[in-house]
This record gives sequence, structure tokens and C-alpha cells, in this order.
Amino acid sequence: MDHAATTATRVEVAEAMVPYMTGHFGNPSSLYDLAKDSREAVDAARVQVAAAIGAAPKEIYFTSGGTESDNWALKGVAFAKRSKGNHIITTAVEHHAISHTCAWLEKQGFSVTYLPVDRYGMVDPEAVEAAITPETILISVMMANNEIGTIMPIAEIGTVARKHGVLFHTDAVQAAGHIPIDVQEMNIDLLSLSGHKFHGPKGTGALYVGPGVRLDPLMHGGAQERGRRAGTENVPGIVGMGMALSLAVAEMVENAERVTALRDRLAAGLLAIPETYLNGHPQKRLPNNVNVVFAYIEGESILLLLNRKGIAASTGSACSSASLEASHVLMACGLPHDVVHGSLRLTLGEETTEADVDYVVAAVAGVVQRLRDMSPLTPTELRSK
Amino acid sequence: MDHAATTATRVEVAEAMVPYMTGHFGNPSSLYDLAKDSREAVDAARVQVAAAIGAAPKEIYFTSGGTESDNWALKGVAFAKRSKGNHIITTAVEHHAISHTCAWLEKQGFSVTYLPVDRYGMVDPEAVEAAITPETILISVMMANNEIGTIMPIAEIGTVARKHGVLFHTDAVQAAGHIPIDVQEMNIDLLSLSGHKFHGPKGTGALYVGPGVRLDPLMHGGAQERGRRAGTENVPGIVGMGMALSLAVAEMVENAERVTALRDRLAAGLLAIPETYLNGHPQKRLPNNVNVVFAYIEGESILLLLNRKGIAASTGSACSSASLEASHVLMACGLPHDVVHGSLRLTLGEETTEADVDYVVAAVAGVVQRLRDMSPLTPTELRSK
Amino acid sequence: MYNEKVMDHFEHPRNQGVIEDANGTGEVGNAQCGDIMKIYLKVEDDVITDVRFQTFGCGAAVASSSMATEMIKGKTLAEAWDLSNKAVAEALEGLPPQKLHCSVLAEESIHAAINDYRVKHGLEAWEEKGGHAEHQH
Ligand SMILES: Cc1ncc(COP(=O)(O)O)c(C=O)c1O
Ligand SMILES: Cc1ncc(COP(=O)(O)O)c(C=O)c1O
Ligand code: FES
Ligand code: FES
Repeated sequence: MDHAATTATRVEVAEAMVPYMTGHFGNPSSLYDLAKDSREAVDAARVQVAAAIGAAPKEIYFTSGGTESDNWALKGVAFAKRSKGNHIITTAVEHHAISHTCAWLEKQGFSVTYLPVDRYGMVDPEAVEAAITPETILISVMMANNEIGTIMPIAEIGTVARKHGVLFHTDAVQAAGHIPIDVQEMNIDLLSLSGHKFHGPKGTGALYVGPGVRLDPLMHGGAQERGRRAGTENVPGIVGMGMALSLAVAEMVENAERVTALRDRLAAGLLAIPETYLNGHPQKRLPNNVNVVFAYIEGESILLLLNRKGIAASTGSACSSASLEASHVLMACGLPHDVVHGSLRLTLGEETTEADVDYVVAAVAGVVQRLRDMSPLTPTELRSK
Repeated sequence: MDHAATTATRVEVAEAMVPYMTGHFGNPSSLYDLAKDSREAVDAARVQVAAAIGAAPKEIYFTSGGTESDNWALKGVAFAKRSKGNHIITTAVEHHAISHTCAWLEKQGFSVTYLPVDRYGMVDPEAVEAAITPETILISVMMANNEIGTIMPIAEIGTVARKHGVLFHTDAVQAAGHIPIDVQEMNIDLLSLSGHKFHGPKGTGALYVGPGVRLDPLMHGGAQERGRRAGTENVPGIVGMGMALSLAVAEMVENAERVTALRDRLAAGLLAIPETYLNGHPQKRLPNNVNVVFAYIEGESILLLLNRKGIAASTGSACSSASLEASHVLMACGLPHDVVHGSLRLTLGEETTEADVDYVVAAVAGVVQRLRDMSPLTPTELRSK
Repeated sequence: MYNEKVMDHFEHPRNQGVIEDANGTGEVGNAQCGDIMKIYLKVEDDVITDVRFQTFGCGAAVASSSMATEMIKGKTLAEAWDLSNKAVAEALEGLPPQKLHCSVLAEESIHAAINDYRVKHGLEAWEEKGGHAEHQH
């Protein structure tokens, strides 16, 4: 139950990719016939990705993943607009692909505002507007949060950005294929996607770049992707990503309904465990995301015990992060450090069943009790008799 | 016969990748068992790549291709060493992934020396040494040229760089799997690889980063690749690249011998066409590269006609490039603009046969004659009767 | 990420729980940094006859508590005092580098419990030899 981290490539997608690995091996930017099939396949994938977000095909640039798309959007705009201004607005709950890029841009002399969020992880469009200065060149706010699932008021922020003539980027890596996206209606100028989050291949991504948006390349080199993203095209990956996204969007409404019901069942089951609290927005959240905190226990231990029961999950606990830092997202929502330690994220897949959910609820309840019995913090009334 | 552009993924490599797409879909940087196979597979690939260039596994970082590796090496060192100096030395014949990155760095205030080459495309290690100033932070010289196949005196340049305490990067994208590489013996600090040049998957690459080399990330974000290259690992791609490179190296000596013989047969056949000249170094060149110029005709037309005969090739002609610029490599070798127009690059694969070579020689001879008959420049004695 | 020995001690912790009539207890860490370890000692004639622990922390913290308690059971206080976090980690056949600090907690909580016993029995608290890695989160 960790589908927000990565998903398996759909079997039909993998099958569609193989011929482009071993057979149709032409280089789509070169001249000869062998390349023609590849070029057509890349063009078709571009149409599929564009259609999924209401863009024109020529506004889609293929990248190596969500991280590259985020890095490119931010650094690309920052360096291209340096003479116009040096101020960037973002939020305190972005993925590290955004926040670490911003930190690096600060070292290069840019100034970054990290807007706070409310207890549900939501940023206020009015706060975005208030943060705009004559120096502001870019606003970057994620569409849906990867940890707590909160869906941001993107259309409202888009309106604010457009009104002030500031470029607006959104990291839609967790949103795409799960909730509807329309770059026109939402006034989005740049949008990041990552293939492996919707059953497409790993190492694939895309950046939508709206009409008239200038940005420096992140990948300098050959003339691929109309001179904006150099590097031999990953033809099989692009084909797989296009197909996976168009399938995900086609099945979105139906899946979202079913998955939302399961999510609510899961949340209700977990919240029945005493001293357990929901993180993220109660309504405006991704259909597949549940994030809770259990008082008195630590997340890495929860994951390890769940793992032994065949359940994959994720936590914001400092103990489980490489940097030993607690989740900046949960901290930004106002949770104290020690409470963040006890967080658990479960994200459902399209194939998750009611029986899976019930199994997980029972397993988590058992694990929580076991760890609470072990913890010096647990009050007596919560211990096993 | 355009194997320098891209190669098909070996069937056994593609087969080895599929389970990592659809089955083992764990995220190798996370905790749970599902991820364990992926992590082990990535580690094994790292060992394979390291072994191929005489490095330690922990010195290998996986990227999305040769372009990313080149961009990362240059920008990464430039930004990390900015306070130490702002001068970079490279050559006039690098791939655009290097030269365009250097041009961008110049816009950011760095100063770049583009060293000239001799008529064979060779840079002089003494010229490298002479170009070093107290401001020099990086030397980047490609191991083997992608157009003319010339193999640079890398070990000699490595010695110079080490002597002056300057970091040394080499773009080994065309060299890997074709000629022996040893980062220790050659005193290389950074080295770029691209998977699809040795029958690995497209969209995969690696950067070797030697001990103690500091460089900023190009991809900021998660803690993947020991915090130096963020982004969910392309597990199937990494697995495929490791396997392909280790197979290529295992078969290198045998292949090189056979392919060199074919190359020489091809070159001899083409040079028998009147007013035809070899580009690149007569001996110090990649085993699979032939590059010639035919006086009086234009390369794009040659490619088109060859294409109709089922032969893929490449040219330095301005007419065939997206930017309508003639090959900077051939120009740097001292060829006049109009002569560059008539260039043809043929690069052999491991599966190329003598019969293929003879077929190509005959086809090219026919095409050249046809175009010469059409050209206003052709002297009477070279026209068909 | 953890070896089977660590996982075994994590999943089947030895000596976990409370000793109601402990004559030495020690608690280190704080909820702020994440880890808390509490050690309960039953000491008779300078020998640790029983020991229990409670831990709020990661897999490595729990496994270190479990292993450390096993290693000091039946030992004299002086022997128990000399148990280093390195010895605990070695007995666990290794911890990931970023998890070594969790075993420091075991050493420190045992020291705290021993000194609690000593002070309660009118003895001088022993001094930390120092040189431990700062425990940080
Ligand atoms: C919101 C968000 N942005 C960016 C990324 C980075 O995507 P990738 O790891 O595919 O580069 C992720 C993936 O974890 C994400 O959840
Ligand atoms: C010498 C050299 N460097 C870099 C590259 C870029 O590699 P990729 O297109 O895989 O990113 C190429 C490929 O054409 C090359 O030949
Ligand atoms: S207790 Fe936090 S990392 Fe071990
Ligand atoms: S003659 Fe047409 S592009 Fe050169």
C-alpha cells in the first residue's frame, strides 16, 4: 500500500515498449526510415500526454522524470528571467525536488518565499497574492501533496498568477491520472509529470511549457525536443509513459470512485485505534491517500513490522529518513517533532480490494498495540492487560 | 550503418529488464522487502559499470544519459568550484552536450577555452597544459569523437591535469565498450557514459565521480544515489545498462579485432572513389568509425539516396542539421565549409558482415556518381560518360 | 536494510517490559529528538539478576535495547558499565552507519540505570569516560 512511491508498469505498457527497445531502434531526430517509426511513436505519445492535461502536443517536453521536470522548470525560469527579477514563491510542503532546488537557487542569489500552510497542508491563494513583489518571476505550488494527499487550490492560484503576470508552475506528479487537470482553465504555465506514478515506466517524465514561456534548458546538447531538452530520446520510455497516462485518464473517474470508498474505509478503520489522528485535508485529498499519526510510537518500527506482514507503507519519522529529519510536510502542518515520528502513510492502488483494506487495518492495529506496549511513553490505559 | 547514433538494446538485456518493470516494482531507496530485489539489482549494475572502467562501485552515479552526465559534470563542478576559479578548458570538437553547456556557462560568467585540434581532430596535451591558469577549475576532453572517431590522448591529458591539480572530465560516451578505459591509470576524475551506445537502453547513463571530487547536483531532490542525483531510480534501465556494458566489455577485444578489419575494408573501398578523403585519425580511431568526404556533393542527398537502399548513415552537412550549421568538428579539423557538406559517416555494428560492407561500398559509389553527375561543381573528368 | 540478527531482536525483543520492584532505572533521550529508552535493573550482590527495557524508537533502537539487556544480564555492575555501543552493534552483526547512534542510546541508558542504583545505595556515580559520539537527530 505504497502506491504514491512508485507503481508497477502495466503489463500492456511494458509489452508496447519492448519493440522500441530491440526492434525499432532508429533515432527519432535523424533522417532515415528506421527512425520514422520511432518518431511517429514519440509524436503519438506527445499527443496522449497533451490530451491528458488539456495542452497542445507541442507544449509537451519529455524528460527523465518528475525530478528533472521540477529542476528544469525552476532553474530554467530562474536563469532565463534573472534580468527581470530574482524572487520565487513556493510553499513549505513541496517535494524535495522543488524545495532543494529552491535552496540551491538561493545560493545562486535568488530569493525564495516558502509560504506556510494551514493544519491541513493547504496554502492560501491570498497569501500567494500577498507575497508577490515586482521582483517575483515564478510561483511554484504543487497540485497534490505526496505525503498527506492534500489538493491545493491550483485554479485560484493560477488566477492570481495570471492577474499579476507571474509565471505559475505546478508539480502535478502525484495528481496526474488521479484528479482532472486542465492547464488552460487552471492558468498553469509549467507543469511537471512523472511516468512511474501512474503505472508508466520509471525514468520518464514530462514538462508542460505553455505558449510564450521562456526558460533556459537544463539539458544542453543536441537539438532534441525542439532544441529545449537535449539527449537521445528514450523512445520506449516515452511510448510507455504516453500509453500509461492515457489509460489512467480514461479509467480515472471510475477508479477514483472505487478507490475513494476504500480510502474512507481504511481511514475509518485506522482512526478507530485510540489516539490516532488524520493528517491532510479531510475532503480535499487524493482519492488514494491516507495519512495518520499514532501517538507514543515511532514510524520506522511500524513499517518494519508491517513489512513482515507483507504490507509496504511510508512514514514521516526522522528515524526512517536518510537525513534523520522528520517530515517537513507534517511539521509545516503544525505537528510537533515527536508526533511526526508516529506517522504512517498508506496509498492505495487501483487493484486494492476491501479485503486488503480490512487486512491492513487489522495488521496496523496489532502493530500499533505491540509497539505501544514497548514504548515508555504509552499511558497505562492504552497498554495490553 | 549508423551505430554511433544509437544501437538496439540487446534482446537478452531487454528480457532482463522486463521483470523490473512489471514485477519487482519496489523503490530501491525505501525500506520494505518489495524494494530489496530492486536495490540488489541496482547495486549489481553499479558493480558492472564500475568494473568496466576500473572504478569503485561507489564512484558510479546513474543518470538519464550521456547528455545529463555531461551537463552534470560541467555545471556541477563549475558551481561547486566557483569560489576557486572560473576557467574551464575544453576542445573545439566536443559533442554539443559539452559545447552548448560550456556556452551556457559562459553566459553565467565562466570563461571557457576551446582548444583547437590538428587535421586529425587530435588535441595536443601540451596545448592543454599551456592553457591552464590559476583560475582553471576543470578540463573536459572527450575520449573518442562521435563524428570522426579520433581517440584523444586521454592518459597524457590526465597526467597534465593531475600535475596541476585541476579536475579532469572526459566524455567517454563513444568510447565505452569499444576501447579499454581505466580511470585510475588515465587520471580521470569524472567520466560520462550513455547506455544506448553499447546496446543498452536509451535514457540511461552514468557519471563516474572520483574520490574527493566535489560537485553540485544537477538534479536536486530526494536522497537517491547517495544524495548526489535525485529522482526515482530507473531500475530496469539501470539493470539493462549494467548488463549491456559488462557484455560489451567482455566481447570487446574480439569484436574490436573483427570490426577494425571491416572498417579498414570499408574505408579502402570508399577511398577508391576519386576525390574522396578520410576524416579523423588514420590509426588512432574507434574500431567502428569511417568518415570520409566526397568532393562536389552534399551529404543530405547522399543520406536520402542511401536510405532508399536501406542504408542508414550520418553527415556533417549543414543541410542535414536542424540548425543548418556545418559540422563544427570537421570545420575544426580545417575542412572548408563546402567540403564539410560532402561528408559521410558510417559506423559499424558487431553484427556487420563483409557482405554488408561490400554492398555499402557499391551503393555509395553509385550514389556519389549520381550526385556528382548532378552537381555544377563536378569537373568533367569525374562525370559519367 | 537491517540484517536478520537485528530483525530477530527487533521482532522478538528479549527482556522487554517493566520490573515493578527495580532498584535501578535509567531513561535517556527525549521525545524531541525522537528516541527514548528506559532500562530497569534488578541488582543483587553487585550482579544484575534481571533487566527490562522500554523503547520509543526505530528498529535499530529496539534491537540494540534487546541485545544490550541480554549482554548485561548476570554481569556485575562494573562489567555492565564497560559494555560499549560498539560491542552491542557488533553483537548484532552490524548496524547501518546512520543507525549507529541508536545503539549509543542503549549504552547511555544502562549507564543511567547503574548510576541510579549506585546513588540510591549511597555510592558515588561513575563518570562517563567521554568520547562518545554526540547523540543527535
Ligand atoms: C510530488 C512529487 N514531486 C516530484 C517527485 C519526483 O519524481 P521522480 O522521483 O519520478 O523524479 C515525486 C516522487 O516522489 C513526487 O511525489
Ligand atoms: C560523444 C557524445 N557525447 C554525448 C552524447 C549524448 O548522449 P545521449 O544522447 O545519450 O544523451 C553523445 C550521443 O550522441 C555522444 O556521441
Ligand atoms: S531511534 Fe531514531 S533513528 Fe534510531
Ligand atoms: S541546400 Fe537545402 S538545406 Fe542546404
